[in-house]
Amino acid sequence: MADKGTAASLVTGNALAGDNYLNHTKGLRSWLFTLDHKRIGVMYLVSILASFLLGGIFALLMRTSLLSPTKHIVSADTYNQMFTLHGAIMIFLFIIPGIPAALGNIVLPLMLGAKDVAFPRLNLASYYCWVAGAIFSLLSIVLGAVDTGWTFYTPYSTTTNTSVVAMTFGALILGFSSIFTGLNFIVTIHKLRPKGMGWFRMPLFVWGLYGTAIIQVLATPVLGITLLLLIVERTLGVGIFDPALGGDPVLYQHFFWFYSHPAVYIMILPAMGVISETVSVFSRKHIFGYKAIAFSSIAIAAISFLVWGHHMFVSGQSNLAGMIFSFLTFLVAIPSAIKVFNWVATMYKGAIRLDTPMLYVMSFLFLFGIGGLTGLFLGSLAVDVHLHDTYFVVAHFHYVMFGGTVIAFLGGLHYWWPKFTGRMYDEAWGRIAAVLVFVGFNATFFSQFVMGSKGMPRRYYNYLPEYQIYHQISTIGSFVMGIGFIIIAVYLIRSLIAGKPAPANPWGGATLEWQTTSPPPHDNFALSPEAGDPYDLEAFRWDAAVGGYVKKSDAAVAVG
Amino acid sequence: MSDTHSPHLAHHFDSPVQQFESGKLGMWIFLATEILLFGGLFCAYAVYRANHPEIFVYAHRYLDKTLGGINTAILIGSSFTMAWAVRAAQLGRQRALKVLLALTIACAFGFLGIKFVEYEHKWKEGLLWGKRYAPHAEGRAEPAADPAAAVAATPPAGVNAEEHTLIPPPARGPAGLAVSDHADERLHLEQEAPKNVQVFFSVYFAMTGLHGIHVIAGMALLGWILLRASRGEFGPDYFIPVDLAGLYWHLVDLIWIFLFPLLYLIH
Amino acid sequence: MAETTHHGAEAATATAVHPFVHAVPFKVLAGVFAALLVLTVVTVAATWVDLGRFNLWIAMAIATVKATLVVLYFMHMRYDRPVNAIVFVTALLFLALFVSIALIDTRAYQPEMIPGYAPAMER
Amino acid sequence: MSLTTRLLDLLAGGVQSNPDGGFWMPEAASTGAPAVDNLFHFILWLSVFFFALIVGLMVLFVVRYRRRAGREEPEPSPNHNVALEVTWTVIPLLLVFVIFVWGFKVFLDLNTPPANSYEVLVTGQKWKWLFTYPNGHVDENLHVPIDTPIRLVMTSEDVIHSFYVPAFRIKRDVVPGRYAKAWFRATKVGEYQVFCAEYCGTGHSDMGTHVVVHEPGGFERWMTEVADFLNKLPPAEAGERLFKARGCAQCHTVDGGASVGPTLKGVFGHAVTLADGKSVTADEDYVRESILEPQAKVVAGFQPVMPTYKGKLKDQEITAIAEYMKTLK
Repeated sequence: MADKGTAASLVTGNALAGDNYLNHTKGLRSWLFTLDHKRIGVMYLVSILASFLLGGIFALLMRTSLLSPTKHIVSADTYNQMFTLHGAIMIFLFIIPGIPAALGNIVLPLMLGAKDVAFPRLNLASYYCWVAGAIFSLLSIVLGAVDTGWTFYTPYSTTTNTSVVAMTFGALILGFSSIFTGLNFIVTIHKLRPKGMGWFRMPLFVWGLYGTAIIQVLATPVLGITLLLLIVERTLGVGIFDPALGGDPVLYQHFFWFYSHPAVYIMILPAMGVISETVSVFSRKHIFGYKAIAFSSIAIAAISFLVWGHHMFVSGQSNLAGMIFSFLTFLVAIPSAIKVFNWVATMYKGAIRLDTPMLYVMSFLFLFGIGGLTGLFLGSLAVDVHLHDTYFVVAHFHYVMFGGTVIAFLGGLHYWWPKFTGRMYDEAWGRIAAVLVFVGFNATFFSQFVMGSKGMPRRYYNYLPEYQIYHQISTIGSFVMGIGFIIIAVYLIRSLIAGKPAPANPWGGATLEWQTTSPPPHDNFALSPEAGDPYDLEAFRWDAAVGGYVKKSDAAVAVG
Repeated sequence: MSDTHSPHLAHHFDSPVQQFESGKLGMWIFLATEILLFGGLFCAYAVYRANHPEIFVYAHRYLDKTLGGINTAILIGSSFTMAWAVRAAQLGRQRALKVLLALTIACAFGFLGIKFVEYEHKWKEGLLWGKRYAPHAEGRAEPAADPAAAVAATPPAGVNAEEHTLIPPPARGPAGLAVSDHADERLHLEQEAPKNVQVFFSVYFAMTGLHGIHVIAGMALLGWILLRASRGEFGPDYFIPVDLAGLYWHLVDLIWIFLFPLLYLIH
Repeated sequence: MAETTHHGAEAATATAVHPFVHAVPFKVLAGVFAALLVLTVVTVAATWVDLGRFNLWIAMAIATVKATLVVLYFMHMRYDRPVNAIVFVTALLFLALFVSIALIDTRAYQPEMIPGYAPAMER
Repeated sequence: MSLTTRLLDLLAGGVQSNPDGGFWMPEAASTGAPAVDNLFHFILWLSVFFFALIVGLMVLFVVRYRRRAGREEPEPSPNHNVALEVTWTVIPLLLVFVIFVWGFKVFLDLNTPPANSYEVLVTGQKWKWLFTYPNGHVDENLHVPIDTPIRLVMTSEDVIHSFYVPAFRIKRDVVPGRYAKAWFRATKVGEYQVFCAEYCGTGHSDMGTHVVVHEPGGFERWMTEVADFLNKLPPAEAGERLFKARGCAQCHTVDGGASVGPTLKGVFGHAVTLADGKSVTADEDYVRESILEPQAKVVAGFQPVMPTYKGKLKDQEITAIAEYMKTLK
């Protein structure tokens, strides 16, 4: 397994010219049937970004339609289908696989110094489950787009004449995809850690993925059975949730949220992991409170299973259940708060460089701060009664899911972009786009807090004129955000063609993925690396000749 | 690179032990997902039984305890032969392995056969799930109720017979008194069918149906293992597939161990 | 590797052919099989005696004993690495939480159920 | 007024003196609303404090510790600090506990109606609310007297709806198959918006109506007037009112436009083609039959989806609707 790289790659760590996972084998088949986690991750990345584009188009169409209280560009039924598809695509196709299956797949084995995940075939199966699930979900658009909202609440979902079965069957298969990824990651983390990496030497991104995987494995099957029951209810008339047959529609909500609340943490935990990595690297500081962050990931994963009822405070559940769920909801806020404090403390006395990933970190702290704090309103029983199912909730979860997860995803994408493409993106455009997305995002969703607390219910096609000004601000913001994303797409694609070749370690990260070439070879590492403290950034120094960071102890070798 | 390079060792593992343990851990995690998958049905069962015990007490008598008991014994037997098969594989006893795997699959066929008899019986009597629940008067296993009256009492679709109330009568299912007084609940049940008996059959078919699908999947899996065993692929060096298939098969048995008393042995 | 130690101590107690092979003795398997059959008869027999509200719990207790036997011996958990047992028990724990919290809630509003009430949903 | 309430008022931006709701909240018009608003503003200011703290520190650190010429490397500082970490765990824990207890207390008050409440039945159906008063009168708006506890017992005819009055800060899902309950005591005369807050299909956003809060005595006057409108108004006018109030207008237009059901313009007295190809004259008998047994003679080109009004409309009411139909030419 000799390094076939050229002399230049030996110095800078760039392997574009030599052998790397991108050119190791050639042809479409070598991609479609690949067992290489990096290639599967890249395929996931392309697929989920396509889904994000589709979901985003639906969002912009909706926002445009909402410019006026009663004059619309689409019919009421089309609007209802669009918000359903926006939700279902963004959640099931984009954000749940977003960080774990795309970025996680690329990075996790590299971070562990492993050659691959534990079950490469299962990994590929997971990807094709995603593809099959996506096909079924999108098929539902052709067959009569679903208009139930992404929550598929019964009895509406069992009585509407749209193609609920295609969409839920798609979501069911996507569930398998998610389970396979989670299962794979747990085993990989347990069994494939390298020499020197005890549990508390794992990068925090790995801890985040571990917590995520636990949720994926334990919660997703319940979604599976819920959707199966929904499907047989529609096709065969099994009336588990049908009040006309003695069933209970609120039981559906319990089932659904037993998955879908933890699913929120499937989305945010890996995002928190990305932030833990980047905030440390770009502050050039050891992460503050490593163990607190690691344990809080696991605490969040565990408690997240026990808070599902806070989606049902006004559904008629008992006061006792309301009390328990409200209490546990507040409890789950604490580990998130701890993480935020730790990230800010990490920046203290650092040497902060404001590259694009760091702008996303700042953006994340700002937006996730608002998202998390507004969760306090919704966790509080009395206030939630007023705010439930209003735009306040819409704004809250967009601040957490978009302001948190998507922003961290973008941060992670930029952070690891040089690693898995071997090229740098345009830094100036990167910063401009990050600022545009941040500004547009706040305009879009902060106005929704105000109209929500003023009583504007969500999923409304027509609305009262008094809310129009907030809707207009929101729509303008969404277009600003859209422009930001177009810029990102353009400069990232451009970097693939004309980007500057990236060094092995452009940011000075101490985790193992930076110790192999960019892009990494097929087997990841020429020699199995030995793990040290993943945040010992002082062990690396800038080397102008390399254009990146090198290990201080290796410096002599690299120069020589 | 590992010095003991077995042909079964995948390139990304360092040693057979690491590979074996990864496989086992992966399988256990998969079993955990299976538990949660069935968990939803157990939850539905618990909720409806807690709400309407009378339905379960009344309706379970349409299940055949004897057939259920025989099926339980068959599945336990198959679990035993499976565990024995794993032992045979570990010890490299090829003939025993093949015979035991074949026996396990035979047991699975037996289980499904009996299940089919039970299903067919219910199909004939109209004791089906939710919307398809339409019990016939003739050929009933137990003379516990007068189903003819129950059918007659079902209001014609779309017509609301009752006047001066916003709350119409049950749209479907046999009319009768919902039992609220637990003290003389059993007495009541001897005579009258409670409301919404179809809930029990919905739960019954959902649980046994999903379990049946798992049995079929298990048979396919074991068939494949038997095929590989007949090619002599397994031995003390390499028996992971037999072991993992066994774990799956035991879980299927495990779930049935709970389904049997929950569905057949209510009293 | 972090957790890949050979469990020599365990292997020594059984028919060890390979470092990680543990074949369960036939006597143990047969004994468990017999116990399971007996318990099946017991659980059926238990329905002949009416113990009121304990009926369900007795049936569940017997089923749990049977399940434990299957897991410990047929599924080798007794001889296995503890992490597998942790995975299994965690799944059961979360299932228990799921069912019990859902039950707390449903029991509370049970008296309000109006069976079959939803005329417009008649299909 | 105790010191704490004064303090809370201050924090709340003087919500009680500002019943318009201020920047965040809608108008407050029930006894429950100020309690919710106080808690809302408490959480709001708490959040503002912590947000300012986090973002302020972040900006401060970025400005002070950004990498620049002459400051390439970080200064040494500890990787963890147990005292600090315990502090920022315990303080938020205590604060959220306060929010939890407070929220639960107000929630119980919002959910526990006084014993002597006036009870109104609420029925949700796609896409309309109907309010049935103890004397049997059914109205499309919720009329209530001021300063009287009103208890709503709600049911749904089809899917889940949610009864939401922003000005009262109450919301309750109306689930088919069970009774949902809510209560309020209005404190201000006026008309307040009612929304459906649980997505229920095409007309979800149009499923609004109003709560009309009457001044003392006004509710009784209104009730005597409307309760007898069948006898007081001319039959055609009474029929129009029923047509709008009882859900007919959700599916039948009176201007010739298409909808879920056939338009009723110019129908009365004319021949109608049925789904089975036959023809029938739309006279009083046909109208009556179509209301009581809608599936008996379905007009060609329409789905048999109309629910029966048997037991819901009295003879006199059906006659009035027929009279109204005669006027639609």
